[in-house]
Amino acid sequence: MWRDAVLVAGKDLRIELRSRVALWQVVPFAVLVLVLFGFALGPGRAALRTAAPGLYWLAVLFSTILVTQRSFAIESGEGTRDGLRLAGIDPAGVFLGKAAAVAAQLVAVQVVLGAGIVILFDVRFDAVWLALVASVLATLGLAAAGVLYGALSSGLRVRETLLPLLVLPIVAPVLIAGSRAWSAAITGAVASGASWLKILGPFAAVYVAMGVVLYGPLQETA
Amino acid sequence: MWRDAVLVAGKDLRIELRSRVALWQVVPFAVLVLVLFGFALGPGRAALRTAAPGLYWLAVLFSTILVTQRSFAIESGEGTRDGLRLAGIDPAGVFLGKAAAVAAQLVAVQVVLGAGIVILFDVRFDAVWLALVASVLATLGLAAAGVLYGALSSGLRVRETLLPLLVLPIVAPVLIAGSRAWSAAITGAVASGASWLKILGPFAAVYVAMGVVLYGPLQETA
Amino acid sequence: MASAVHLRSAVALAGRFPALSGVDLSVAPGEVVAVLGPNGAGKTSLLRACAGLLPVTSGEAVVLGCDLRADRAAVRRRVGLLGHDASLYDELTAGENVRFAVRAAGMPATRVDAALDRLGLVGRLRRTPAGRLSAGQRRRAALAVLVARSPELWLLDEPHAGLDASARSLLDGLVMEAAEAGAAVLLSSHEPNLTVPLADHVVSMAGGRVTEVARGPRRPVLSSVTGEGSASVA
Amino acid sequence: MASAVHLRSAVALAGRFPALSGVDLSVAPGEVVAVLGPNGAGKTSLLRACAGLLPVTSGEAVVLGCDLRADRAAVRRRVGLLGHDASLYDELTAGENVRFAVRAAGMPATRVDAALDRLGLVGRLRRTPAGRLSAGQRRRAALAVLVARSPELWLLDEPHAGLDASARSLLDGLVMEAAEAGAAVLLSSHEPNLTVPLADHVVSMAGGRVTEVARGPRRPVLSSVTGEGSASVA
Amino acid sequence: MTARLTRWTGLAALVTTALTVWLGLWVTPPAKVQGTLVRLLYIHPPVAWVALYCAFGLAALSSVLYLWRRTRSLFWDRLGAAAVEVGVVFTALTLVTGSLWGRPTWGVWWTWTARLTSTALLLVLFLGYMALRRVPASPEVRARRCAVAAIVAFVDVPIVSFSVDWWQTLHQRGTVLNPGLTLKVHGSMAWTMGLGFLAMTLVFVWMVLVRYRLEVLADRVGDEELEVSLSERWAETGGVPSPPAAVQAPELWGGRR
Ligand code: HEM
Ligand SMILES: Nc1ncnc2c1ncn2[C@@H]1O[C@H](COP(=O)(O)OP(=O)(O)OP(=O)(O)O)[C@@H](O)[C@H]1O
Ligand SMILES: Nc1ncnc2c1ncn2[C@@H]1O[C@H](COP(=O)(O)OP(=O)(O)OP(=O)(O)O)[C@@H](O)[C@H]1O
Ligand SMILES: [Mg+2]
Ligand SMILES: [Mg+2]
Repeated sequence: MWRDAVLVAGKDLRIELRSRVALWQVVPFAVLVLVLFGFALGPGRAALRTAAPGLYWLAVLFSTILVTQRSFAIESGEGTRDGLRLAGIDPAGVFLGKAAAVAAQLVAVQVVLGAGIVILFDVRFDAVWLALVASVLATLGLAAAGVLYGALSSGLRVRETLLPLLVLPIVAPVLIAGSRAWSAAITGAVASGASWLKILGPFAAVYVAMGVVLYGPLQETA
Repeated sequence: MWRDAVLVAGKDLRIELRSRVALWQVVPFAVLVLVLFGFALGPGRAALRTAAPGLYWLAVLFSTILVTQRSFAIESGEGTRDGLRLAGIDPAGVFLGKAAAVAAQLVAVQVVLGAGIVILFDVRFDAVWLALVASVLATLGLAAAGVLYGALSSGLRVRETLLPLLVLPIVAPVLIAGSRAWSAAITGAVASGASWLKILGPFAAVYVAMGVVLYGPLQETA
Repeated sequence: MASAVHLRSAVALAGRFPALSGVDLSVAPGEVVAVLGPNGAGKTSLLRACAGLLPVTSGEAVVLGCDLRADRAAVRRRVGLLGHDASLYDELTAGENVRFAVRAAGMPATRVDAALDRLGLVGRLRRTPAGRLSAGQRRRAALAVLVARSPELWLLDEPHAGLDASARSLLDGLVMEAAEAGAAVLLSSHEPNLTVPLADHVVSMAGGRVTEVARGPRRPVLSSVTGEGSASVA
Repeated sequence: MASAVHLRSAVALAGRFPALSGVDLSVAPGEVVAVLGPNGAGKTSLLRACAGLLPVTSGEAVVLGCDLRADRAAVRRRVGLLGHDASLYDELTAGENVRFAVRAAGMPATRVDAALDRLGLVGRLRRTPAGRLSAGQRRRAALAVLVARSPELWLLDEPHAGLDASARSLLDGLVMEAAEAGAAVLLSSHEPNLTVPLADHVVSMAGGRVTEVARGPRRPVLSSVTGEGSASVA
Repeated sequence: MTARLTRWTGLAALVTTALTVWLGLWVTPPAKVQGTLVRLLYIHPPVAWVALYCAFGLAALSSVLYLWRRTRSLFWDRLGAAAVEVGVVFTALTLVTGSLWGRPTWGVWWTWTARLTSTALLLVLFLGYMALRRVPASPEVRARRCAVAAIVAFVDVPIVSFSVDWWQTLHQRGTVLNPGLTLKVHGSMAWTMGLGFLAMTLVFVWMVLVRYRLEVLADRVGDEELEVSLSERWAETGGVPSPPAAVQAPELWGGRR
């Protein structure tokens, strides 16, 4: 399983390195979303600053969708999907590999986005470690949930539209817990912030576990 | 040109009727985005109510991306794209037809979204006609800009990620003018609201005109 | 009469690769030309260039009287291309696909049914979305589009591939008819025994250039040869 | 020895359509079976069902000792399928595609280069992303994947289509070798004159069923026939 | 058999619902604080309860049973689909009754509190399930896809339940299902509420039965179509002797109906 996961993640990341989609398209997109939020909410610095964590995580959510879509666009042809199924790779390995590749790209996105809110919204962290831990847990959860649903809609011609519909509500808890944890990290309310990690942690654990178990039957169908 | 436009719009809408993507996927997605915004911004009724127009238009923007992606997913295969170019259809006709189909779907999305913000954000309009005029103009502009950029990214394997990146910044003026016009429609500040229509109108006109002129060269490249 | 296709030292780029590296070729209206050559020779690129889909960057390239380097769009509506992958909308049925193409070309919709019948797309096959057809059925549908549009230049990329014996002899008939009606036909193939009997000229390509032009069997002699060819396939 | 493929009244659905409507077929290890039949007969569906990609909903279906109706996943890693469209990652080069498949199967990467050389994918072709290869080059790359994995059951869907003469004789050699090494080969085709000489049995399909089984020329006699076949193609 | 069961459940649902309405509207007293509005108490919590636990619980359970190889059968798929559809209706009703209740008590139709939002998300999640179900595919493929979607979506249910505890909010906290399982509502109100739960559960069971039967009928139509297309397919062979007997009664439409 682990060997397969490494193999799949390697392939996905190599394709990413070659096409540079995450770097040149998803990262700018995420920043753009942040800026648009700024526009939509109008001026008012203070309001923006309090909204910043929520907006950050919304931008991360939308980026997750793009990264996941891209991850499955790689196998969009019927041929490639068949190929992956015939390759003799453990489905759990495919899941873990794809999720790892997505997570790696999300980390890159978040580094830029984090810098973005610090610069654009004038945000300053009181407890950086809290924000970091929250991000790591959230990234795992987002990647796992995204890939799980990506597989669900991968074979379909309607995947562009179906995937956001399926993924967004599922990752809403990440949005909430993530933004609250970041708010806490900004204000320094470490105790209350840490309690949100108790949602992010189990969320990630549940979806990774579900992916490992359910990816097999899913690949079957695609 | 018009005959071709009708033909292309008919084809796109027929495929939509057959797959019901807009109805079953984009409309719920739009509502979902609205709910997520509410969630991300936390309680605080008054703040939400003032933010409502901005959130509405953000949701419309994201839906535009989905509808446009879907519109070009129809011609995603290399064969179909060649086919459309070889069909002898006036490029301007292709543009107008695709834009009309996108606009029709956006109208459906907006009807539901409008009901959504009235119920969820407790919004009440003082000058409904203003909101309606703003919507019509904005829809035209969004559809035109979306289709124009959709064509740009249609041939590429990275269209899932490239399209949002290209379209979102371009339609930012719609976001701003639309939200300000709706804010005015809510508070009843008709005069200031009408001035925003002076942005939406030319925006739509410019992009429709650009589409008619530029679609030919664009199709060339794809 | 002017030639339907006239290329002189034509260079065409696929991406940044010179898929055609100086092609000389002339096809007169009413002529059938078979293009042979190993994988990667540039056959597909040649046909796509003639269809105005691949930019010709140097040399002369005139197709149906239009200069490809000046205005590719004008050529496109007048040629018909059967590519490696059929250009069909997967969600629409074969009938709807053909109807769309016919109406796009501004032709009367009456041609649709005849074309579908001709290609044997009847009954269930006419009602099934093209995405669910078998490989050969898809190629038949793509051919039906060509038949219905009856272009002035037919560009057929390995047209026999995927077709069964009956469809092959049907195809041969279509090519002959088109040529007799004055259309030019350019077809690529890896099966000389199927295509050479159809051809007025046989062109060999390699490395993006035409290496050899031979005279094919003349068409009057053909009908018997075609019969024999399709019989050996059945 | 147990048969590699054993189907009894097997019904398989593609979507909701009974693409296979009761197939009886047995292929022993070391045997080459050619499947012929008109467009829509169910050849592709038969191969995909044997690969465990299409659900068999009734009848018996045992492939390589695994019951397809119970566990399709177990079969998949042991068969190799060359489908109508090559299963390649467009962004990766032919070499990287083959390497991925080989490592996924848990085999040593040393097989990669040999397979690519064998299929004539050398020089520039090895460094070009698969999405930019010509149709025939893509099929060669897909074949290289099979060669490198050397599965126990080869499922070749119209393998000759798109290949040039040299690749065709290469393919014939590969099929013979695989059979001699004990693998079973099931190949569909519209070109009896190319495939029948390879086959131990020739199966005709129509309407999703096997309508006729004939004995093909025995392999010992073959080598000369193959030579002749490829000569006539060149 | 199922027809009779359906009829009787329908009847029982009708009677209990009528009884709840009667008790709720005329017999029980208006409450001190909320006045007459309290009568929504007999509808809203039961509806919410049915949506969350009965409907989506059943959907998740049957999805697990479908995916588990030993119990795999299209029965579970149909049951799950029926449960989801009814659950979506009940979730929508929860939102509607909640909003109706919220307008007078909180002064607004909607607040962005955790329970309300997560309930809304739940609705969208299962709308996504229904969108997925509409995507054309063979029954097995669709069943598998939808089963996974239902299980994944079910994760939101505990979030809805615990949302009031995790995010202290406006919404009522465990009135009935509080951790100590002590009733905080008294007398006739408690009885009426209990009856409301029973009534809604019966309505739920009845609707699921009806939906299930519709699914079966649709599948039967599908099977008949399949048999037709199978014989059409045989006809394609043109004059080949009729198919072997074993094929004429394939197990798919014999065994799993
Ligand atoms: C749109 C608005 C509302 C929504 C979406 C909503 C949703 C829900 C849900 C999902 C439950 C079931 C919780 C569970 O069983 O775990 C519930 C229970 C309940 N709701 Fe609401 N509700 C809304 C408005 C209201 C209002 C305005 C009130 C009263 C002021 C109210 C009072 C209750 C009560 C008393 C319960 C039972 C509590 C329990 O058993 O835990 N709800 N609601
Ligand atoms: N998803 C589907 N839905 C409905 N019908 C389908 C589907 N897939 C295949 N079919 C039908 O099944 C039949 C068999 O298809 P198959 O691809 O197996 O044929 P084939 O023998 O490979 O034909 P060809 O020689 O054209 O490749 C065809 O009539 C096709 O229309
Ligand atoms: N986008 C591209 N980028 C780089 N090289 C390309 C591109 N498209 C085609 N080529 C190269 O151009 C050459 C000619 O391709 P073409 O498809 O015309 O060959 P062909 O004669 O049709 O071959 P086949 O018989 O395999 O179909 C091939 O070597 C191919 O690798
Ligand atoms: Mg080619
Ligand atoms: Mg086939």
